[in-house]
Amino acid sequence: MRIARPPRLPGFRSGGLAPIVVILAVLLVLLSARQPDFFSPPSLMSFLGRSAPIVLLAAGQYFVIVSGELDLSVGSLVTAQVVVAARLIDGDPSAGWPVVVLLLAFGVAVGLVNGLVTTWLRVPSFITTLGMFLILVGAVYLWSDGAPKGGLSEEFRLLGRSAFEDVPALGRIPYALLVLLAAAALALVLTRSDFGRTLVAVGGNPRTAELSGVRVGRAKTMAFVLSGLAATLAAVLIGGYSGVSFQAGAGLEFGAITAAVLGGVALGGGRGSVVGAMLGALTLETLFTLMNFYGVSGALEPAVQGAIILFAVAAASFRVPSR
Amino acid sequence: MTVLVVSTLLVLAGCATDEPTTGASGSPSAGTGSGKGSGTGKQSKFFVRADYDKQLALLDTAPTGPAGKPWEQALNPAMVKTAKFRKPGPHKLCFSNAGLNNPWRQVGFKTMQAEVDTHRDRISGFVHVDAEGKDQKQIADINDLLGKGCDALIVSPNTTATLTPAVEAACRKGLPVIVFDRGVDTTCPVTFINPIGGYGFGHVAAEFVTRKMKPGGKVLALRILPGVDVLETRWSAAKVAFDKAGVDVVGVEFTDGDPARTKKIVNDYIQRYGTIDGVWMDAGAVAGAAVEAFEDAGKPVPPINGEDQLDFLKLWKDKKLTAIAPTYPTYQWRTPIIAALKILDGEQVPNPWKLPQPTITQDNLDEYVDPTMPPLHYAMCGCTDLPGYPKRWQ
Amino acid sequence: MSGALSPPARWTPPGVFVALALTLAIGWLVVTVDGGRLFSLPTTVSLLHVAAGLGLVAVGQTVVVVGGSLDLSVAYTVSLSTLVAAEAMAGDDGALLPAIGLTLAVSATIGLVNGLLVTLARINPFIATVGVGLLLKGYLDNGYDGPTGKTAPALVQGLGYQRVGPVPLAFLLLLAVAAAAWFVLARTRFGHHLIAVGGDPEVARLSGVRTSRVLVTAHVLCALCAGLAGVYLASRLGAGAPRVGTEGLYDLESIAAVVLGGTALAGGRGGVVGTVGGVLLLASIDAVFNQLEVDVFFKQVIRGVIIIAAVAVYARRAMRKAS
Amino acid sequence: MSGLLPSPLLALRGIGKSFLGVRVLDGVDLQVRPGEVHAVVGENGAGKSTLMKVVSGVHQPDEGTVEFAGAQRTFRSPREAQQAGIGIVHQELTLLPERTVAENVWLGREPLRRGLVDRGAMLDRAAGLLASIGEGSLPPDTRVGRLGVAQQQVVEIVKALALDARLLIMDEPTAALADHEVDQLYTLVRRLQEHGMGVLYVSHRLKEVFDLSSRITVLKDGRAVTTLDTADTSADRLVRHMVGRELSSYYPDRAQPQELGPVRLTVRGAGNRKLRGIDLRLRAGEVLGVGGLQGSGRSALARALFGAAPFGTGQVAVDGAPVRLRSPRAAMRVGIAYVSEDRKGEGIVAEQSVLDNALLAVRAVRAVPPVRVSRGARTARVRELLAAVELRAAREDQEIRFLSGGNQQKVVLARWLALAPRILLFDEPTRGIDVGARSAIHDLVRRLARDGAAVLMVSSELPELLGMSDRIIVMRDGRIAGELSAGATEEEVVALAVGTAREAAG
Repeated sequence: MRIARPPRLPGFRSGGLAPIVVILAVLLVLLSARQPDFFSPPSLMSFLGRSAPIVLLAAGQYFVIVSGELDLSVGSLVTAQVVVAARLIDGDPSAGWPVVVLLLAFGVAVGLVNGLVTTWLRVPSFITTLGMFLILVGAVYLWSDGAPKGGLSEEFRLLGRSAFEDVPALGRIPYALLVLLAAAALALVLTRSDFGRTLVAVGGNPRTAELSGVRVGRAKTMAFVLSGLAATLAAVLIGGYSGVSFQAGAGLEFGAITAAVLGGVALGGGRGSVVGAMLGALTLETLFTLMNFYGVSGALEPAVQGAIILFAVAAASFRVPSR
Repeated sequence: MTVLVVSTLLVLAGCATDEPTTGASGSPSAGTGSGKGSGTGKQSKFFVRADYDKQLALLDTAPTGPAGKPWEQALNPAMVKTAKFRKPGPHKLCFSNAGLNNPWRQVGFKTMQAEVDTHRDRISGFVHVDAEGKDQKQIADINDLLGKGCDALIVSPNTTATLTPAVEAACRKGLPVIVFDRGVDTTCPVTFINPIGGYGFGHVAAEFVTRKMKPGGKVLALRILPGVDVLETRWSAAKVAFDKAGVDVVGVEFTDGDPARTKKIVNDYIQRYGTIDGVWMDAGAVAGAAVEAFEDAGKPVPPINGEDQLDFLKLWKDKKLTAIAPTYPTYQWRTPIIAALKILDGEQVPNPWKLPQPTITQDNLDEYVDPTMPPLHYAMCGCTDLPGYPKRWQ
Repeated sequence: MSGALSPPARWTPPGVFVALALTLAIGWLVVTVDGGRLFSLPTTVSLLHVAAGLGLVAVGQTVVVVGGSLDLSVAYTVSLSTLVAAEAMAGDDGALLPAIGLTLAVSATIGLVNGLLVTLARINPFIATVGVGLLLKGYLDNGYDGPTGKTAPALVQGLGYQRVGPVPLAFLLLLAVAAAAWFVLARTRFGHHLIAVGGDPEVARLSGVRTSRVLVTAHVLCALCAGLAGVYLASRLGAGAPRVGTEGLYDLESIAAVVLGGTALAGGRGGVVGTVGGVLLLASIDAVFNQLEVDVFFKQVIRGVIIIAAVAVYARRAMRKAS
Repeated sequence: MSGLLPSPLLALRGIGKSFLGVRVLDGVDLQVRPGEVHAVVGENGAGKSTLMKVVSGVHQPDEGTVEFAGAQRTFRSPREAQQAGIGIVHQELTLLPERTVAENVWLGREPLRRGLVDRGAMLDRAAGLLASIGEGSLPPDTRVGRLGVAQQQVVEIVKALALDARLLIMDEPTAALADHEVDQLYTLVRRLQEHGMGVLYVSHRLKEVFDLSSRITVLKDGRAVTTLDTADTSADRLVRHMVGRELSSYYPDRAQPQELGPVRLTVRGAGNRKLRGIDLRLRAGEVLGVGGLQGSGRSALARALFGAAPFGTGQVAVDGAPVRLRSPRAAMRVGIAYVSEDRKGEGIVAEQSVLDNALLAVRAVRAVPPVRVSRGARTARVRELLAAVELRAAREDQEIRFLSGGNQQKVVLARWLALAPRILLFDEPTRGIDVGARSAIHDLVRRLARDGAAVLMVSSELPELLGMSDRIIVMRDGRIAGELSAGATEEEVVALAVGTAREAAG
């Protein structure tokens, strides 16, 4: 699809954090109004912990989007990873780490295929990753004829489910949160690195990048690989948090993309920040909790979500004529 | 994307059903009291009081038929003549399936195939077409099957109302049509096979939670998806029960069958209300996740219901939960084959063929827990005596 | 048709028809060896019915995609349309036409909203239409427990089951709509302007094209097609079904059909002729796999591969044309 | 005498326009009479393009009035301006490659018959218009994507003519045209003039301005400084009005023979799809000019040497060592840098900061993950370079698209200098750059040569080519048609370019 990226008012420059911070702040205020103890360390910690996967995915999605592409396959990848893990581990405590390594490899592989098909065969990433989505979902169902087999060991699930207990002041720190912080730090370093900056250039103007010696295809492929890695981490956390299920990754690609766009990352590439993407994800999770606390009828939740997304994105894309 | 997901869930939810929602058994009525204050919201327009009463009555009815073989038993059978369908074997049976992409239907279909294998001498061919949970595809499928020279047609409709015309068309072809799981709004099939149904399921669970929970406690109702007839009836029955008992239902949330989402919801409700005293579910898919949510929050697991999936049963046994598992037995997938052969022999068959719908309770829990079977296997498959057990189901 | 003057038609779609021919030929062979009959009357009828439903949506989708936009809300529009139609008819032939009118009016409104969000609010089409989809989902989830209403018997007998030889009325409707769409793209100012907007909105604007108006119209047309598909499905199902659209995956499948037909996702190139081919291709795959009773998950994998492969071929061709 | 003149076709009075508080136009008055070619000149950023966009309805003025054909008008869209009879030939091409010539020409106003697009009429009338400007050979049903830049420019002009406009705006119409094509444009413009059409002619090429226009309005910092009758003014006066500087000492001194170093680059019998039998030697310290018509292969040569469109045959050696220039990276590795003629499309990343743009190449050659955080030292170096090229930018984190063409070019230059290249390839280094920045760029190029770099500079502007080069090769049909020494004349270059001269054998 076409993505126009005209100049915006300074504060609302796409990639600027102003809009998303405002929205998040508003939601948090509403939240505290209804549920003051939401901000008590333990509850806040567990909230952040359980939000880790989608935040990770948003970060991964940032790299793909800023390079001018789109990754619709992450959700199915998460599902596949969880199901595969369950079958390979099948309750065997010792299998944990080897399997994690295997999953990482698988994540990299999927990212690699997405990237190479998109860059070498010149297939629009929307199609590439849509196809990958169908393939992964179909394959994982096929492989496990319709119902996940085996199960995840408690050891494997620790990462997503448990926490450092009795931490002074904070009470408990979920391992998931630590994983997230580590990944976020890494992502931040990446975006400031040569690779990160050139990736933005690739999204902004591939021709210029290429003629300046950037390996455009390689950079984009790397972005997909990062997205695949993020998906793998997310899968490990989600599998840990809530066990094996075909629904594990359901709709996450959509969540991640929305989060990134909410966070000011411009579809089409060249603009946006990884922090914005992650804040966007946090905003979506906050919204979800908010609706639970306010007892919004489950059936209406999609509508509320849709309305907020439309409003937020419209507000953020307010623009002035360019000369 | 979300859309794909929802559709998958549909079939996942399609794991059970009940009487036709309209037509044959009387048109929808407004149902019972609006349930003010009980937080259960307005009654579904799919609630049919007559069916509800019938199903509750059936719960206590003694089945007729061979003991220990519930899939051949029937509740208050009314036999119908089938002489006109008598035919020399071997026969070609055709099956239009609503879908396969959820554990319940997977287990069920494997059971059906095993049943077919036990009759290899009499069944020359068994054609199976999967509608992938798409109404319009199943309509096309049925029409398609009519060109394949089937001796009998078995249909597991994806949706009651919308599949009716196609089934009627099939009946007009003159071959015996057997409908199971969901029904259709027509009496033309030779027989309609299914267990007691959703009202029974929902009622048993709600009644149990209400009874075991501390008086005046708070109940959280977890549902898979809105708008699926199956699950609507389960909920509407539970609603009646809760309203009657004046239970305080603090929330009715949809989990999309996603364990993570489930845990988040339960988590937020525990935080919001300090404690939840009972959990009602319209399907077992995410029962395990719900239980975990309480553990992770360091709260005792309140009375809860699941389904006969082994992961839940194991959890129940290990954690010594106060729990119950109403079932919507997968052994009903055996019956259509048996019925088809009876019909083609001209034997009488019950119509409707109401199968018993056992409930797993603390007392008989141990009979069903089998550590060797996969977590999402359904214990009530009645498949232990079939060829290839347990391999085929693992 | 493809001999005509207009680029949407002149620009060679038939690649997909070659694929279609091959699929049918190989399919026929395999099925025959397997002891079945691919072209038996019922099978053919079923195939054409499947094609009709998807086709109506896909033709509409083509119009927006050619314009450089896309519509991911069609699936919900379809569901809503079946309900509006069936409820308005309430089994009464007298209410037939008014009901259809109402249905089209409702779907047109949805298209209008999509269009305005994309043009006035400048929201990226992906986000905008997904957002609108969520709004509709909320309405459907909240308002409908299941199938409601009753389609007018006349419509059921007519559009739903009537056929001319092996060809269902519905498929003829599809051909008519497709022809109309082709004509609009090739022979009307709107068509020319739409292709221009898809090719390069700025160029179109500088050339005096009212880009917003054009894009909004395109979205309305797309929604109208979805509404028509809804009417057809209502006639097929005899009632309104709140999930038929999402069950049918009409959003993704329609886009798949469009790109299989060789329309560029970026816009400005392609046409409905190819799309119809794409639809028939998807339907034929369905039919063949049905006959062979192949596992649907396997089919999904195959589909994923085919979609990617097809687009890769088009990409290669486009590159050759460029150099 | 003004009393004798016909009433103005277009009259702008006190036009003002601001963007984000930046004053771009300030009280501009301007009049165009029927049948008059009125030139508008000024440095980049002087407001020329904005003024044209106001007239053609793309922008609306904040203040002031537009009077057209005797009536006061406010054009809310290009469409309205077109309907009023104002056509515009845009600086950058506004054509759809996927569509045919005819479809492009009539876009937005397709001829109708019974409410439907009349394809027959479209083709015929397009063919007619093409013929009327001597381009009858161009079939109106070809996809524009298949045409060369020059032909596309022609289509662009026909597109404007198709309006039967009474006022035609030409914004840098010759930017992509070779000299003989420019002549064709002249005849075209004069024909329009005879038909009483008014022409607003914006150009950097003063020669054209003097050849064509009857009056010249000079814009400076958004103001109309003066309007002169072309007859009684001179290039020097004009330039003084524009930049307040004499035209003299326009080009830096050439290299003295003793300044020339060893041979840096040798090409033998090289060729590819666009080039054949290329032989050349490029010495350290010299500026080798490359002339020729559009499409003669002059740009292709630069791109081949940079590995962007590599040679298929022949040998290339750098400092005597054979090299294979398969990709830009390969070229960069042996110290070759390339400044593209298409700055917007291939030179800058519009939405990244000045600093990011300047760092792009340095990062690229080392930017292959595993991650390396950008070195402070490296950044410092690039900052020095930005200063060295006399970049005028508010802040280094400012998005480059807000800079003038000249400053953008300086950033691109700094990007390459950061790699300390020994061979620099410039393709139209000063295209679309105002006079002031232009000489700065020229000085830079020469300075680089002095510091021992070997420079190859493609230019379609004869004065620049002759003024800058120590040696000139002229391309024709993908070959080197001949070589000329520093003292060559414009005539010699043109003769080689169009092939009237005998092949200069050496």
